[in-house]
Amino acid sequence: MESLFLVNLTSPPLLFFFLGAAAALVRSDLEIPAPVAKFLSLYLLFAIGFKGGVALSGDALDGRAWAGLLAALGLAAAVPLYAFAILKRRLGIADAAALAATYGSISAVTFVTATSYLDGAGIAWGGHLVAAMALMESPAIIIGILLYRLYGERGPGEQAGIDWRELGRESCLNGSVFLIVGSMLIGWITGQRGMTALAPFVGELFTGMLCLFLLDMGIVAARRLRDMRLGRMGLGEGAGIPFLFGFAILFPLFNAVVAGSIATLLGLPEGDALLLTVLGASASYIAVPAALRLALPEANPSLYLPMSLAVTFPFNLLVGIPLYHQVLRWLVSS
Amino acid sequence: MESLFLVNLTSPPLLFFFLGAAAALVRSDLEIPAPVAKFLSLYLLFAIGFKGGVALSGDALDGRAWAGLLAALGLAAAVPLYAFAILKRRLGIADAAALAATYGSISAVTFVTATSYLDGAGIAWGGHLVAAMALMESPAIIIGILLYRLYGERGPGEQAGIDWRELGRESCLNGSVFLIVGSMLIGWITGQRGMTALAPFVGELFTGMLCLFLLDMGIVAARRLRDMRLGRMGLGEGAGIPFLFGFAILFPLFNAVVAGSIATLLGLPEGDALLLTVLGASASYIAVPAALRLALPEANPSLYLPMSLAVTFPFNLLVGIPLYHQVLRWLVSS
Amino acid sequence: MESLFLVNLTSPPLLFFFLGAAAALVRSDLEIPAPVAKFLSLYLLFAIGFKGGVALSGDALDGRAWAGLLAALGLAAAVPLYAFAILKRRLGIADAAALAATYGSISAVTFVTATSYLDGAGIAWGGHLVAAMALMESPAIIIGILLYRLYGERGPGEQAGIDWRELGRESCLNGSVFLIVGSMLIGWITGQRGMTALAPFVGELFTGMLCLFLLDMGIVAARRLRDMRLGRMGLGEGAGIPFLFGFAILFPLFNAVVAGSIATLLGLPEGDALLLTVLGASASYIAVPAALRLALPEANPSLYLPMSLAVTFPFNLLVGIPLYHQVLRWLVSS
Amino acid sequence: MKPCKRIEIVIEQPLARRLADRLDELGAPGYTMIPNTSGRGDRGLRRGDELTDTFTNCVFIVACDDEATVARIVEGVRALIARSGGVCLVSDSMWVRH
Amino acid sequence: MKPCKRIEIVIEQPLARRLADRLDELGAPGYTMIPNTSGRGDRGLRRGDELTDTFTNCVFIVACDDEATVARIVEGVRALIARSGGVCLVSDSMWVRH
Amino acid sequence: MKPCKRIEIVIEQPLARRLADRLDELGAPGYTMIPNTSGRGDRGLRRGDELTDTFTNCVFIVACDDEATVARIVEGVRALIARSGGVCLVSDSMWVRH
Ligand SMILES: Nc1ncnc2c1ncn2[C@@H]1O[C@H](COP(=O)(O)O)[C@@H](O)[C@H]1O
Ligand SMILES: Nc1ncnc2c1ncn2[C@@H]1O[C@H](COP(=O)(O)O)[C@@H](O)[C@H]1O
Ligand SMILES: Nc1ncnc2c1ncn2[C@@H]1O[C@H](COP(=O)(O)O)[C@@H](O)[C@H]1O
Ligand code: NA
Ligand code: NA
Ligand code: NA
Repeated sequence: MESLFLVNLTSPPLLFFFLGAAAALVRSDLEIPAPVAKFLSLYLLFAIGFKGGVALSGDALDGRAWAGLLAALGLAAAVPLYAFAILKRRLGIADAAALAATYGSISAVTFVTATSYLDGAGIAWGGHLVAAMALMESPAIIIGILLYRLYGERGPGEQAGIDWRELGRESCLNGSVFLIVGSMLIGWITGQRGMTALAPFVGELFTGMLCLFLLDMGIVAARRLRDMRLGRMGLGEGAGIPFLFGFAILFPLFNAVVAGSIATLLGLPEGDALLLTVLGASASYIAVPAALRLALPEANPSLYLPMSLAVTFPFNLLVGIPLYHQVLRWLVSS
Repeated sequence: MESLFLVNLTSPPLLFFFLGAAAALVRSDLEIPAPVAKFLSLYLLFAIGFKGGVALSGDALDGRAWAGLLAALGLAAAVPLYAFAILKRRLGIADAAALAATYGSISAVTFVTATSYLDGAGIAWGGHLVAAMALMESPAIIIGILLYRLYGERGPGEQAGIDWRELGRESCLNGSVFLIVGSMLIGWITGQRGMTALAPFVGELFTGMLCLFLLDMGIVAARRLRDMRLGRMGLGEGAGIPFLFGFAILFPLFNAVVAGSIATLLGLPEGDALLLTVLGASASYIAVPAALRLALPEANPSLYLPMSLAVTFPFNLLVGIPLYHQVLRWLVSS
Repeated sequence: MESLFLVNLTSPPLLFFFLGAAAALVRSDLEIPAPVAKFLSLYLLFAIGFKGGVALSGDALDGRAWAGLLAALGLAAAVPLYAFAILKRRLGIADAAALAATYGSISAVTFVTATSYLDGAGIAWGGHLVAAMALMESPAIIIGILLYRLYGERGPGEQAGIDWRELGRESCLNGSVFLIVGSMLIGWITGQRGMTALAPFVGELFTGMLCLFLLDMGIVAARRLRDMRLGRMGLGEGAGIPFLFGFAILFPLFNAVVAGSIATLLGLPEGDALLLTVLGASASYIAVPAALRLALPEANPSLYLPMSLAVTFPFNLLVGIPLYHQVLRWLVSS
Repeated sequence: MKPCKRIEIVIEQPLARRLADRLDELGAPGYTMIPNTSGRGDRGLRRGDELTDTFTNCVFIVACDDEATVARIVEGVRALIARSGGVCLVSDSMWVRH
Repeated sequence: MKPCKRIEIVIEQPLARRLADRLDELGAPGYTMIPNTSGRGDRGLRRGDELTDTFTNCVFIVACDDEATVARIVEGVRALIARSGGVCLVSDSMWVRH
Repeated sequence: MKPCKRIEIVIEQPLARRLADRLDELGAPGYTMIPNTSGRGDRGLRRGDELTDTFTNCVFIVACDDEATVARIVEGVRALIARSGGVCLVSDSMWVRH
């Protein structure tokens, strides 16, 4: 078991994440300029979407694959519901709904890192998992906002009723969702012909770009942790930070158990099972926060963003991926 | 005939252009940060210039190649003259001169897309066409401004006389012109030795970078169309938008006929003929607008920039290139 | 001898440096957006650090290599001391200390260009030279600031005493130092396995990225020279610009003689000897200025930054590297 | 030159488009938007280092010479920043007409 | 602290160098330039998303404590923005001398 | 709306973190920071084109409605820019409370 963790922790992308975190912790002025960080994230979404689409174009989906897609959709709808049920006992309705959306959705970069972990270990995975990821981005946003409308009181600045068009746009047409889905479509349309033209770009550069991106994520995540510790996030006293930290670790673990069990029951292949588990366990820090600031400005981003970005994301990257892998192997072999 | 169009429309770069346009039309917040878009455009100019220079260093120019270069220069001088003659009947002198410069000059990205179309179809083209492109960028700017000085009234803020040094700098030393010419020179000097060092950078990445750049162009072009439709470009009522749209499609077609006929008369090889035709049909949205804001601030950029960027450019990309190709084939075979 | 210079001057990276300088001199608006220039520099530090670390992981350091590292450290400590002794006769204490730090430290990009010069010439060099470079970045900063504290008067805004923690952070944890050291560590940890994953990114793209970066450096360096000539740097009249220019050329030459002699005495292999000489001769324009603005805001950056960036850097690039190479060959053969 | 009010609004970047639309509705004669700023306020430190711009601010500047419109803008902006946080300053200025 | 005028100019990015040169000629004691802003005015929406910066603005801030120089700057800027569009605001301020 | 002072500080980018910490210490209720600006002043032209931001400026805006705090900020900033260069302007404004 140790070896899976060690191999994961000593892969270049993870080491660059540590390097970034270390830079922020010792207060080095190392920094990736914001437009470049955005470019790196666009690149990753473009590349993973395109590669997934090309893979999809190659093989017809069998029954198991369809079952996996359905399971992904089911997870994306169920997680925010039970997350909200738990959270509304401790937090305000807006914050509970926002966290439900955050944890119900997924993190594309965690997914990407898991695929690079699998590639490194020589384990195959199916291109339709990229479709699963894309499918899981938006439903939780919609459900979170509906929950808020159902349970919340209406503030002075808010209109009555739900503007479904706005809501649809903010959840499903969010830039990162749009780019993944679009690139996947283009990969699917152009297939092997497209891959020949783009292989050096989306293939050979991938690990290097992922390293630089995780360097940036390490910097930002560690800064947020420091800011939280120093009380700079404007969270006030009684915010229950220990509860939030606990939630940000234990809830993904719980979701991993749920997702992993489903994957095992469905008999998904090893790589696909791990990816579905990682999707279940991951929380969004790009698509969901971007949508929530528009659709739910009452929710405090200083809660949901640091939790998913600075706690759950590193946890999944460093411990989660190899842990889920180990447990899945154990489940299958037993 | 259909197949040429279909192959063109389903190439990854074109599909990413559509994706960008779709993002803007549904008002997704997908966006390429401005410094990154500038970098992508610098990369494309660098790569096409360098590759052209290396190609030039390999083979001595024969008579036909020289004739092609002369024809390119002739086109760049003639087009703004007849454009101005047509336009000054409908528009003010400043706007007519600006549009003459815009349509007399060329679009490097249209050219680049055409080369990638030819590469995809396995049709050879000569490196000296890059020189032709570089030659065609500036003359139209100078002619446009001279036409304005000749026909226009002098405004209150303007000096009498022409500052030739300024004019030369703004037209010929414009950043994008400078980079193409400079990279071409460097490619020519370093030849095959330079290509060995730079091949992965300027060669293998090219299609991927072009995809990302066209994604951005799709976004910007579609936004401009929307802004125009919603009257947000500050154009006022009587701007004659239908006339402008018609001009932005029909005038390139006319120029394509002129350029294509010359290419056929000169007996240029298939690839070179198509590129010369595309140069003739394309309109500038980088070099010329940048120069015009300095040299002719009276002209309204809300006219000339959307016309070349949001109408002529997509038209050439989507329909023009395969259409000109088809017609050239027909001309040659008949 | 001529051939070494010519080969150097006609390498693509150097030609792009010229192109950038030419663009600035003719006042073209060619420009690399600032975030992109920062990205290019991060990339170069990342790539050179990683490659150096991988190389280090391969071979155990022998006695000569250790001697080289010690010599590097000795140089980094000695140069600022004698630089300060010379400079404080002509300049204020703050400026003398700042220049001592600048010239005692090194320029990573000059080093990188020298490695690419060696690669082009097919001459081997050892990965531990990257470690030598990293070791030489910070000591001069600390020494420069201590010299200022020792000799300078305390201004009104300054605290008494030295904040060693701040000083350590600003000199050793400076972003660029941190990235080189960190990438080297990661390269060393992941070794050949890491290189397999990152080779296309840190290897094949390297020359292209270096070309674009030097294009930017050419622009900035030439702008600074112009600004100095036109008296726009706020240097006042009696700044002794001829003295500064002379220092910025002659002092590197002197340091090259010192470093080259040590390298020859230690019997370092050709490539390593040249790199050590280049390190000795180079002056910092990234790590040191960044640290000095925090630690020594009294020193005038309009003195030390243009000197290292716009005089010493181009001198080393264009003339220094092949000159030192020639002299080292001559020393060894005699 | 004629007297006018200079309204300056700091709001988070993701709401920039919404504020711009609001200003259009409220009849602002124009505005200028400075993106990518950072800051600190009641809701803590906003470093402007996030991919989503969730912790990034922007600054709007509006020159307006019509008192009624100024009042309308102030009220409209107040409602928006009550929900999302932000700052609005109003000062006297002179507008140079060209 | 001494009283001064704070002049704020919004102009399109491509003309920034020209305005800076003009300010130098007119004797401005200094200026600060904020690049890459967007906006809306009489000439429509300027999104700041163009490669050429043709639809991008920038903001100049000039502090000036000499009335005559202020008047000169205002006149010089007025001529420039009459040709190209833009906005110029002048307000009272205090300059903290160091 | 209540009256306040609008303090505007131009300082070089590398000192931004130091100024922000100083403002926190001095009790500023908040601030907004505009990065990546260029400019010209007594220390010459600062083009903002350097990798190290050594010749890049930034602009801080501080709204403060407490006179004593304003005085403290002005003194603290004066000391900082005396060492490093920069500009500080103070003007009257109205703060729209949400
Ligand atoms: N007193 C202030 N002066 C200047 N800017 C402020 C002030 N207070 C808040 N801001 C800006 O407004 C943003 C949101 O403020 P808040 O909603 O109070 O957190 C902050 O991030 C700052 O950029
Ligand atoms: N009333 C206004 N308040 C603030 N900025 C304005 C205003 N009017 C115009 N601007 C700015 O000045 C630019 C040019 O304005 P115009 O020439 O009127 O199109 C616009 O894009 C805005 O950035
Ligand atoms: N009169 C002024 N008006 C506006 N900004 C100024 C002025 N003087 C200086 N600055 C800004 O403050 C920076 C530093 O000024 P200085 O310390 O005088 O060189 C300059 O680069 C400008 O950005
Ligand atoms: Na999830
Ligand atoms: Na043309
Ligand atoms: Na040195």
